[in-house]
Amino acid sequence: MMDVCISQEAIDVASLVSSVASDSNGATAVFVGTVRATNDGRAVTEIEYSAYGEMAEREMAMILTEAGARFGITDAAIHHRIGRLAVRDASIAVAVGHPHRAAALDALRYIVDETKQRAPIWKLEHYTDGAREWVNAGAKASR
Amino acid sequence: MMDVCISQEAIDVASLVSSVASDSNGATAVFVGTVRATNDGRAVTEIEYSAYGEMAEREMAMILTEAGARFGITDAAIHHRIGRLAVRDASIAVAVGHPHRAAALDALRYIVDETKQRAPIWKLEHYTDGAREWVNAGAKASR
Amino acid sequence: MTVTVRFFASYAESLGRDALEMTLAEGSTVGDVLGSVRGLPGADRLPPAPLVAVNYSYAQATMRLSEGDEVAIIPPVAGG
Amino acid sequence: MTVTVRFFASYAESLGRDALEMTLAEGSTVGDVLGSVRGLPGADRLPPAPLVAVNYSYAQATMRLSEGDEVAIIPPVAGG
Repeated sequence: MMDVCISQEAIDVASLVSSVASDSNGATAVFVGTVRATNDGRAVTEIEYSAYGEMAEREMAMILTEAGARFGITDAAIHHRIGRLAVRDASIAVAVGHPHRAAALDALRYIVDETKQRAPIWKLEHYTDGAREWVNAGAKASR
Repeated sequence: MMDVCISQEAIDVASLVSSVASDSNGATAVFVGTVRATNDGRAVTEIEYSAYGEMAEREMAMILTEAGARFGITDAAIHHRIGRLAVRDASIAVAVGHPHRAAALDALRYIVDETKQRAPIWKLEHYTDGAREWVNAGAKASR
Repeated sequence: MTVTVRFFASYAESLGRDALEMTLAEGSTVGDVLGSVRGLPGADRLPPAPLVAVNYSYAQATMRLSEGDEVAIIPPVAGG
Repeated sequence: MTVTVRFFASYAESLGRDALEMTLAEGSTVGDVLGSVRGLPGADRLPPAPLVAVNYSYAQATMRLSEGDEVAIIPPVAGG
Protein backbone atom coordinates (compact mmCIF):
# COMPACT_ATOMS: atom_id res chain seq x y z
CA MET A 1 0.00 0.00 0.00
CA MET A 2 1.53 3.34 -1.10
CA ASP A 3 -0.15 6.54 0.05
CA VAL A 4 0.52 10.26 -0.23
CA CYS A 5 -1.48 12.87 1.64
CA ILE A 6 -1.09 16.66 1.78
CA SER A 7 -3.58 18.28 4.11
CA GLN A 8 -4.15 20.83 6.85
CA GLU A 9 -5.01 18.06 9.35
CA ALA A 10 -2.67 17.29 12.22
CA ILE A 11 -0.45 14.28 11.46
CA ASP A 12 -1.42 11.06 13.29
CA VAL A 13 1.78 9.04 13.56
CA ALA A 14 0.10 5.96 15.02
CA SER A 15 -2.36 5.65 12.15
CA LEU A 16 0.41 6.27 9.61
CA VAL A 17 2.33 3.38 11.19
CA SER A 18 -0.66 1.03 11.07
CA SER A 19 -1.35 2.03 7.45
CA VAL A 20 1.91 0.36 6.38
CA ALA A 21 1.50 -2.69 8.65
CA SER A 22 1.02 -6.19 7.27
CA ASP A 23 1.41 -9.77 8.45
CA SER A 24 4.73 -10.00 6.64
CA ASN A 25 6.21 -6.61 7.67
CA GLY A 26 8.45 -7.18 10.67
CA ALA A 27 9.92 -3.68 10.45
CA THR A 28 8.39 -0.21 10.26
CA ALA A 29 10.67 2.83 9.95
CA VAL A 30 9.19 6.26 10.58
CA PHE A 31 10.41 9.86 10.25
CA VAL A 32 8.60 12.83 11.79
CA GLY A 33 9.69 16.38 10.97
CA THR A 34 8.61 19.03 13.42
CA VAL A 35 8.71 22.83 13.70
CA ARG A 36 11.72 24.00 15.72
CA ALA A 37 11.68 26.99 18.07
CA THR A 38 14.75 28.51 16.42
CA ASN A 39 16.25 28.56 12.95
CA ASP A 40 19.73 29.99 12.40
CA GLY A 41 19.55 31.49 15.86
CA ARG A 42 16.27 33.32 15.24
CA ALA A 43 13.30 32.61 17.51
CA VAL A 44 10.44 31.16 15.46
CA THR A 45 6.79 31.50 16.48
CA GLU A 46 5.23 29.50 13.64
CA ILE A 47 5.80 28.31 10.12
CA GLU A 48 3.31 28.62 7.27
CA TYR A 49 3.62 25.72 4.81
CA SER A 50 2.19 26.03 1.31
CA ALA A 51 2.31 23.58 -1.57
CA TYR A 52 1.75 23.31 -5.28
CA GLY A 53 -0.65 20.52 -4.32
CA GLU A 54 -1.18 18.65 -7.55
CA MET A 55 2.52 18.56 -8.38
CA ALA A 56 3.68 17.82 -4.83
CA GLU A 57 1.39 14.78 -4.63
CA ARG A 58 2.61 13.55 -8.00
CA GLU A 59 6.26 14.09 -7.10
CA MET A 60 5.90 12.28 -3.76
CA ALA A 61 4.01 9.39 -5.38
CA MET A 62 6.87 9.09 -7.87
CA ILE A 63 9.40 9.08 -5.02
CA LEU A 64 7.52 6.19 -3.35
CA THR A 65 7.51 4.27 -6.62
CA GLU A 66 11.27 4.84 -6.96
CA ALA A 67 11.78 3.64 -3.38
CA GLY A 68 9.69 0.58 -4.22
CA ALA A 69 11.91 -0.31 -7.14
CA ARG A 70 15.17 0.52 -5.39
CA PHE A 71 14.56 -1.06 -1.96
CA GLY A 72 11.84 -3.64 -2.65
CA ILE A 73 9.27 -1.62 -0.70
CA THR A 74 5.52 -2.17 -1.16
CA ASP A 75 4.19 -0.30 1.90
CA ALA A 76 5.03 3.38 2.42
CA ALA A 77 3.08 6.49 3.30
CA ILE A 78 3.83 10.22 3.44
CA HIS A 79 1.69 12.81 5.14
CA HIS A 80 2.80 16.42 4.64
CA ARG A 81 0.89 19.03 6.57
CA ILE A 82 0.29 22.55 5.17
CA GLY A 83 -1.07 25.72 6.74
CA ARG A 84 0.12 27.50 9.90
CA LEU A 85 2.10 25.20 12.22
CA ALA A 86 3.28 26.03 15.75
CA VAL A 87 6.55 24.97 17.36
CA ARG A 88 6.64 21.15 17.85
CA ASP A 89 3.83 20.57 15.35
CA ALA A 90 4.66 17.81 12.86
CA SER A 91 4.98 19.10 9.29
CA ILE A 92 5.84 15.76 7.70
CA ALA A 93 5.71 12.10 8.60
CA VAL A 94 6.91 9.18 6.49
CA ALA A 95 6.35 5.53 7.38
CA VAL A 96 7.82 2.54 5.56
CA GLY A 97 6.98 -1.10 6.22
CA HIS A 98 9.09 -4.07 5.11
CA PRO A 99 9.83 -7.62 6.31
CA HIS A 100 13.29 -6.46 7.43
CA ARG A 101 14.67 -3.29 9.00
CA ALA A 102 17.62 -2.54 6.70
CA ALA A 103 15.41 -1.99 3.63
CA ALA A 104 12.83 -0.07 5.68
CA LEU A 105 15.49 2.28 7.12
CA ASP A 106 17.25 2.76 3.76
CA ALA A 107 13.98 3.49 1.95
CA LEU A 108 12.90 5.90 4.70
CA ARG A 109 16.06 7.98 4.32
CA TYR A 110 15.67 8.03 0.53
CA ILE A 111 12.02 9.11 0.67
CA VAL A 112 12.63 11.91 3.20
CA ASP A 113 15.71 13.24 1.38
CA GLU A 114 14.04 13.17 -2.05
CA THR A 115 10.83 14.75 -0.75
CA LYS A 116 12.76 17.63 0.78
CA GLN A 117 14.61 18.25 -2.49
CA ARG A 118 11.82 17.74 -5.01
CA ALA A 119 8.36 18.32 -3.55
CA PRO A 120 7.17 21.85 -4.45
CA ILE A 121 6.44 22.90 -0.87
CA TRP A 122 7.51 26.16 0.80
CA LYS A 123 7.99 27.53 4.30
CA LEU A 124 7.21 31.09 5.43
CA GLU A 125 8.84 31.42 8.84
CA HIS A 126 7.43 33.92 11.38
CA TYR A 127 9.78 35.21 14.07
CA THR A 128 9.16 36.61 17.56
CA ASP A 129 10.37 40.04 16.39
CA GLY A 130 7.46 40.13 13.95
CA ALA A 131 9.60 39.56 10.88
CA ARG A 132 8.85 36.72 8.43
CA GLU A 133 10.97 35.10 5.77
CA TRP A 134 10.69 32.47 3.06
CA VAL A 135 13.06 29.63 3.97
CA ASN A 136 15.63 28.88 1.24
CA ALA A 137 14.27 31.78 -0.83
CA GLY A 138 17.22 33.86 0.31
CA ALA A 139 19.52 31.65 -1.69
CA LYS A 140 18.14 33.13 -4.96
CA ALA A 141 20.88 31.77 -7.10
CA SER A 142 20.98 28.25 -5.78
CA ARG A 143 18.25 25.76 -6.62
CA MET B 1 15.99 12.59 27.83
CA MET B 2 17.15 8.99 27.58
CA ASP B 3 14.68 6.23 28.55
CA VAL B 4 14.62 2.44 28.50
CA CYS B 5 11.52 0.39 29.30
CA ILE B 6 10.96 -3.36 29.26
CA SER B 7 7.38 -4.29 30.08
CA GLN B 8 4.39 -6.44 29.21
CA GLU B 9 2.39 -3.34 28.22
CA ALA B 10 1.49 -2.74 24.60
CA ILE B 11 3.87 -0.26 22.94
CA ASP B 12 2.43 3.24 22.37
CA VAL B 13 4.36 4.66 19.43
CA ALA B 14 2.78 8.12 19.66
CA SER B 15 3.80 8.60 23.28
CA LEU B 16 7.29 7.26 22.55
CA VAL B 17 7.60 9.91 19.81
CA SER B 18 6.44 12.73 22.10
CA SER B 19 8.81 11.52 24.84
CA VAL B 20 11.79 12.49 22.66
CA ALA B 21 10.27 15.76 21.40
CA SER B 22 11.74 19.14 22.26
CA ASP B 23 11.64 22.69 20.94
CA SER B 24 14.98 22.15 19.24
CA ASN B 25 14.38 18.67 17.78
CA GLY B 26 13.27 19.10 14.20
CA ALA B 27 13.65 15.40 13.43
CA THR B 28 12.35 12.26 15.12
CA ALA B 29 13.32 8.86 13.72
CA VAL B 30 11.39 5.81 14.88
CA PHE B 31 11.68 2.04 14.41
CA VAL B 32 8.91 -0.41 15.28
CA GLY B 33 9.56 -4.17 15.19
CA THR B 34 6.48 -6.34 14.90
CA VAL B 35 5.64 -10.05 14.99
CA ARG B 36 5.46 -11.57 11.51
CA ALA B 37 3.01 -14.28 10.47
CA THR B 38 5.79 -16.45 9.08
CA ASN B 39 9.45 -17.08 9.86
CA ASP B 40 11.58 -19.15 7.47
CA GLY B 41 8.39 -20.26 5.76
CA ARG B 42 6.76 -21.56 8.96
CA ALA B 43 3.38 -20.12 9.99
CA VAL B 44 3.71 -18.37 13.36
CA THR B 45 0.81 -17.97 15.77
CA GLU B 46 2.57 -16.01 18.50
CA ILE B 47 5.97 -15.24 19.97
CA GLU B 48 6.84 -15.36 23.64
CA TYR B 49 9.50 -12.82 24.53
CA SER B 50 11.51 -13.17 27.76
CA ALA B 51 14.34 -11.04 29.07
CA TYR B 52 17.08 -11.01 31.66
CA GLY B 53 15.47 -7.78 32.79
CA GLU B 54 18.13 -6.14 34.91
CA MET B 55 20.88 -6.78 32.37
CA ALA B 56 18.76 -5.95 29.33
CA GLU B 57 17.88 -2.55 30.78
CA ARG B 58 21.52 -1.86 31.62
CA GLU B 59 22.72 -2.95 28.19
CA MET B 60 20.12 -0.82 26.38
CA ALA B 61 20.90 2.20 28.57
CA MET B 62 24.57 1.76 27.66
CA ILE B 63 23.65 1.58 23.97
CA LEU B 64 21.77 4.89 24.26
CA THR B 65 24.77 6.47 25.97
CA GLU B 66 27.03 5.21 23.16
CA ALA B 67 24.61 6.62 20.58
CA GLY B 68 24.67 9.93 22.47
CA ALA B 69 28.45 10.13 22.26
CA ARG B 70 28.68 8.90 18.66
CA PHE B 71 25.84 10.87 17.05
CA GLY B 72 25.34 13.81 19.41
CA ILE B 73 21.99 12.49 20.57
CA THR B 74 20.37 13.63 23.83
CA ASP B 75 16.81 12.32 23.32
CA ALA B 76 16.22 8.61 22.68
CA ALA B 77 13.85 5.98 24.07
CA ILE B 78 13.50 2.22 23.71
CA HIS B 79 10.46 0.22 24.71
CA HIS B 80 10.86 -3.56 24.43
CA ARG B 81 7.75 -5.61 25.12
CA ILE B 82 7.93 -9.06 26.74
CA GLY B 83 5.35 -11.80 27.23
CA ARG B 84 3.13 -13.46 24.61
CA LEU B 85 2.75 -11.35 21.46
CA ALA B 86 0.40 -12.05 18.53
CA VAL B 87 1.09 -11.44 14.86
CA ARG B 88 1.42 -7.68 14.14
CA ASP B 89 1.99 -6.83 17.82
CA ALA B 90 4.95 -4.50 18.32
CA SER B 91 7.81 -6.16 20.22
CA ILE B 92 10.17 -3.18 20.14
CA ALA B 93 10.01 0.52 19.38
CA VAL B 94 12.91 2.97 19.36
CA ALA B 95 12.53 6.73 18.94
CA VAL B 96 15.36 9.23 18.54
CA GLY B 97 15.01 13.01 18.50
CA HIS B 98 17.62 15.43 17.14
CA PRO B 99 17.67 18.88 15.53
CA HIS B 100 18.48 17.25 12.16
CA ARG B 101 17.40 14.06 10.44
CA ALA B 102 20.77 12.57 9.45
CA ALA B 103 21.94 12.14 13.05
CA ALA B 104 18.50 10.90 14.15
CA LEU B 105 18.40 8.27 11.38
CA ASP B 106 22.02 7.17 11.94
CA ALA B 107 21.54 6.88 15.69
CA LEU B 108 18.29 4.95 15.21
CA ARG B 109 19.98 2.31 13.06
CA TYR B 110 22.82 1.99 15.57
CA ILE B 111 20.48 1.59 18.55
CA VAL B 112 18.29 -1.01 16.86
CA ASP B 113 21.24 -3.04 15.53
CA GLU B 114 23.10 -2.99 18.86
CA THR B 115 19.99 -3.84 20.87
CA LYS B 116 19.30 -6.87 18.69
CA GLN B 117 22.86 -8.10 19.13
CA ARG B 118 23.46 -7.36 22.80
CA ALA B 119 20.26 -7.17 24.83
CA PRO B 120 19.70 -10.50 26.64
CA ILE B 121 16.20 -11.06 25.27
CA TRP B 122 14.86 -14.26 23.73
CA LYS B 123 12.05 -15.39 21.46
CA LEU B 124 10.08 -18.64 21.76
CA GLU B 125 8.16 -18.95 18.53
CA HIS B 126 4.87 -20.92 18.42
CA TYR B 127 3.77 -22.36 15.08
CA THR B 128 0.35 -23.29 13.70
CA ASP B 129 1.37 -26.98 13.71
CA GLY B 130 1.70 -26.76 17.49
CA ALA B 131 5.50 -26.88 17.48
CA ARG B 132 7.56 -24.19 19.24
CA GLU B 133 11.18 -23.20 18.90
CA TRP B 134 13.69 -20.83 20.43
CA VAL B 135 14.78 -18.38 17.73
CA ASN B 136 18.56 -18.34 17.15
CA ALA B 137 18.96 -21.08 19.73
CA GLY B 138 19.40 -23.56 16.91
CA ALA B 139 22.64 -21.90 16.01
CA LYS B 140 24.26 -23.33 19.15
CA ALA B 141 27.81 -22.66 18.08
CA SER B 142 27.34 -19.14 16.88
CA ARG B 143 26.82 -16.33 19.37
CA MET C 1 -1.78 29.54 -28.14
CA THR C 2 -2.65 30.23 -24.48
CA VAL C 3 -0.95 28.78 -21.44
CA THR C 4 -1.50 29.28 -17.72
CA VAL C 5 1.52 30.51 -15.77
CA ARG C 6 1.45 29.95 -11.99
CA PHE C 7 3.61 31.55 -9.31
CA PHE C 8 4.13 30.40 -5.71
CA ALA C 9 5.49 31.50 -2.34
CA SER C 10 8.20 34.17 -2.58
CA TYR C 11 7.76 34.61 -6.36
CA ALA C 12 4.01 35.14 -6.10
CA GLU C 13 4.71 37.66 -3.38
CA SER C 14 7.34 39.52 -5.48
CA LEU C 15 5.06 39.63 -8.52
CA GLY C 16 1.93 40.36 -6.51
CA ARG C 17 -0.03 37.59 -8.27
CA ASP C 18 -0.19 33.78 -8.32
CA ALA C 19 -1.29 33.15 -11.89
CA LEU C 20 -1.77 34.68 -15.31
CA GLU C 21 -2.97 33.59 -18.75
CA MET C 22 -0.28 34.11 -21.40
CA THR C 23 -0.77 34.13 -25.18
CA LEU C 24 2.24 32.91 -27.17
CA ALA C 25 3.17 32.08 -30.75
CA GLU C 26 2.86 28.40 -31.73
CA GLY C 27 6.06 26.45 -30.92
CA SER C 28 7.00 28.74 -28.04
CA THR C 29 9.13 27.26 -25.27
CA VAL C 30 9.35 27.52 -21.48
CA GLY C 31 12.22 29.97 -22.08
CA ASP C 32 9.85 32.27 -23.97
CA VAL C 33 7.46 32.26 -21.02
CA LEU C 34 10.31 33.17 -18.69
CA GLY C 35 11.27 36.00 -21.03
CA SER C 36 7.76 37.47 -20.83
CA VAL C 37 7.63 37.02 -17.05
CA ARG C 38 10.90 38.99 -16.87
CA GLY C 39 8.89 42.07 -17.96
CA LEU C 40 6.44 41.92 -15.05
CA PRO C 41 6.77 44.41 -12.16
CA GLY C 42 8.68 42.75 -9.31
CA ALA C 43 10.24 40.15 -11.61
CA ASP C 44 13.71 41.55 -10.92
CA ARG C 45 13.67 39.61 -7.66
CA LEU C 46 13.47 36.26 -9.48
CA PRO C 47 16.71 34.37 -10.14
CA PRO C 48 18.11 34.27 -13.72
CA ALA C 49 17.22 30.57 -14.24
CA PRO C 50 14.33 29.65 -11.95
CA LEU C 51 13.04 26.09 -11.59
CA VAL C 52 10.08 25.47 -13.89
CA ALA C 53 7.44 22.73 -14.15
CA VAL C 54 5.07 22.03 -17.02
CA ASN C 55 1.90 20.09 -16.23
CA TYR C 56 3.28 19.09 -12.80
CA SER C 57 6.65 17.82 -13.99
CA TYR C 58 9.96 19.67 -13.78
CA ALA C 59 10.92 20.98 -17.24
CA GLN C 60 13.87 22.53 -19.04
CA ALA C 61 13.76 26.01 -20.60
CA THR C 62 14.02 24.46 -24.06
CA MET C 63 10.77 22.48 -23.71
CA ARG C 64 8.16 23.35 -26.35
CA LEU C 65 4.68 24.20 -25.03
CA SER C 66 1.17 23.30 -26.22
CA GLU C 67 -2.23 24.95 -25.94
CA GLY C 68 -3.53 24.84 -22.36
CA ASP C 69 -0.27 23.79 -20.72
CA GLU C 70 0.26 24.83 -17.08
CA VAL C 71 3.68 26.38 -16.56
CA ALA C 72 4.70 26.83 -12.92
CA ILE C 73 7.68 28.93 -11.80
CA ILE C 74 8.99 27.13 -8.72
CA PRO C 75 10.88 28.96 -5.93
CA PRO C 76 13.56 26.99 -4.05
CA VAL C 77 11.59 24.24 -2.27
CA ALA C 78 11.61 23.79 1.50
CA GLY C 79 9.36 20.85 2.30
CA GLY C 80 9.60 18.38 5.20
CA MET D 1 32.63 -18.53 48.30
CA THR D 2 29.03 -18.72 46.98
CA VAL D 3 27.77 -17.33 43.67
CA THR D 4 24.34 -17.40 42.05
CA VAL D 5 24.22 -18.97 38.60
CA ARG D 6 21.22 -18.06 36.40
CA PHE D 7 19.94 -19.77 33.25
CA PHE D 8 17.52 -18.41 30.64
CA ALA D 9 15.36 -19.43 27.70
CA SER D 10 16.58 -22.57 25.89
CA TYR D 11 19.32 -23.25 28.46
CA ALA D 12 16.93 -23.07 31.41
CA GLU D 13 14.67 -25.43 29.51
CA SER D 14 17.52 -27.90 28.78
CA LEU D 15 18.69 -27.89 32.38
CA GLY D 16 15.18 -27.86 33.85
CA ARG D 17 16.02 -24.95 36.16
CA ASP D 18 16.63 -21.18 35.98
CA ALA D 19 19.02 -20.69 38.88
CA LEU D 20 21.29 -22.41 41.40
CA GLU D 21 23.60 -21.41 44.24
CA MET D 22 27.14 -22.65 43.63
CA THR D 23 29.96 -22.89 46.21
CA LEU D 24 33.46 -22.43 44.79
CA ALA D 25 37.03 -22.10 46.02
CA GLU D 26 38.29 -18.54 46.50
CA GLY D 27 39.76 -17.14 43.26
CA SER D 28 37.55 -19.28 41.05
CA THR D 29 36.73 -17.95 37.56
CA VAL D 30 33.76 -17.94 35.24
CA GLY D 31 35.38 -20.88 33.48
CA ASP D 32 35.22 -22.88 36.70
CA VAL D 33 31.49 -22.19 36.95
CA LEU D 34 31.02 -23.37 33.37
CA GLY D 35 32.96 -26.51 34.22
CA SER D 36 30.58 -27.32 37.06
CA VAL D 37 27.53 -26.53 34.97
CA ARG D 38 28.85 -29.01 32.41
CA GLY D 39 28.08 -31.77 34.95
CA LEU D 40 24.38 -30.94 35.26
CA PRO D 41 21.79 -33.17 33.55
CA GLY D 42 20.81 -31.64 30.18
CA ALA D 43 24.01 -29.57 30.01
CA ASP D 44 25.13 -31.50 26.94
CA ARG D 45 22.80 -29.32 24.92
CA LEU D 46 24.76 -26.16 25.81
CA PRO D 47 27.43 -24.95 23.36
CA PRO D 48 31.12 -25.41 24.27
CA ALA D 49 31.72 -21.68 24.96
CA PRO D 50 28.40 -20.05 25.88
CA LEU D 51 28.03 -16.31 26.39
CA VAL D 52 28.36 -15.38 30.06
CA ALA D 53 27.55 -12.26 32.10
CA VAL D 54 28.70 -11.40 35.61
CA ASN D 55 26.65 -8.87 37.54
CA TYR D 56 24.79 -7.84 34.38
CA SER D 57 27.86 -7.28 32.19
CA TYR D 58 29.20 -9.68 29.57
CA ALA D 59 32.31 -11.42 30.90
CA GLN D 60 35.16 -13.64 29.68
CA ALA D 61 35.73 -17.15 30.99
CA THR D 62 38.96 -15.99 32.65
CA MET D 63 37.22 -13.45 34.90
CA ARG D 64 37.76 -14.08 38.62
CA LEU D 65 34.61 -14.16 40.76
CA SER D 66 33.79 -12.75 44.20
CA GLU D 67 31.39 -13.74 46.95
CA GLY D 68 27.76 -13.11 45.96
CA ASP D 69 28.43 -12.50 42.26
CA GLU D 70 25.60 -13.29 39.83
CA VAL D 71 26.80 -15.37 36.90
CA ALA D 72 24.33 -15.66 34.00
CA ILE D 73 24.70 -18.14 31.14
CA ILE D 74 23.26 -16.35 28.12
CA PRO D 75 21.70 -18.22 25.14
CA PRO D 76 22.02 -16.60 21.68
CA VAL D 77 19.97 -13.41 22.01
CA ALA D 78 16.98 -12.63 19.77
CA GLY D 79 15.61 -9.26 20.87
CA GLY D 80 13.81 -6.65 18.77
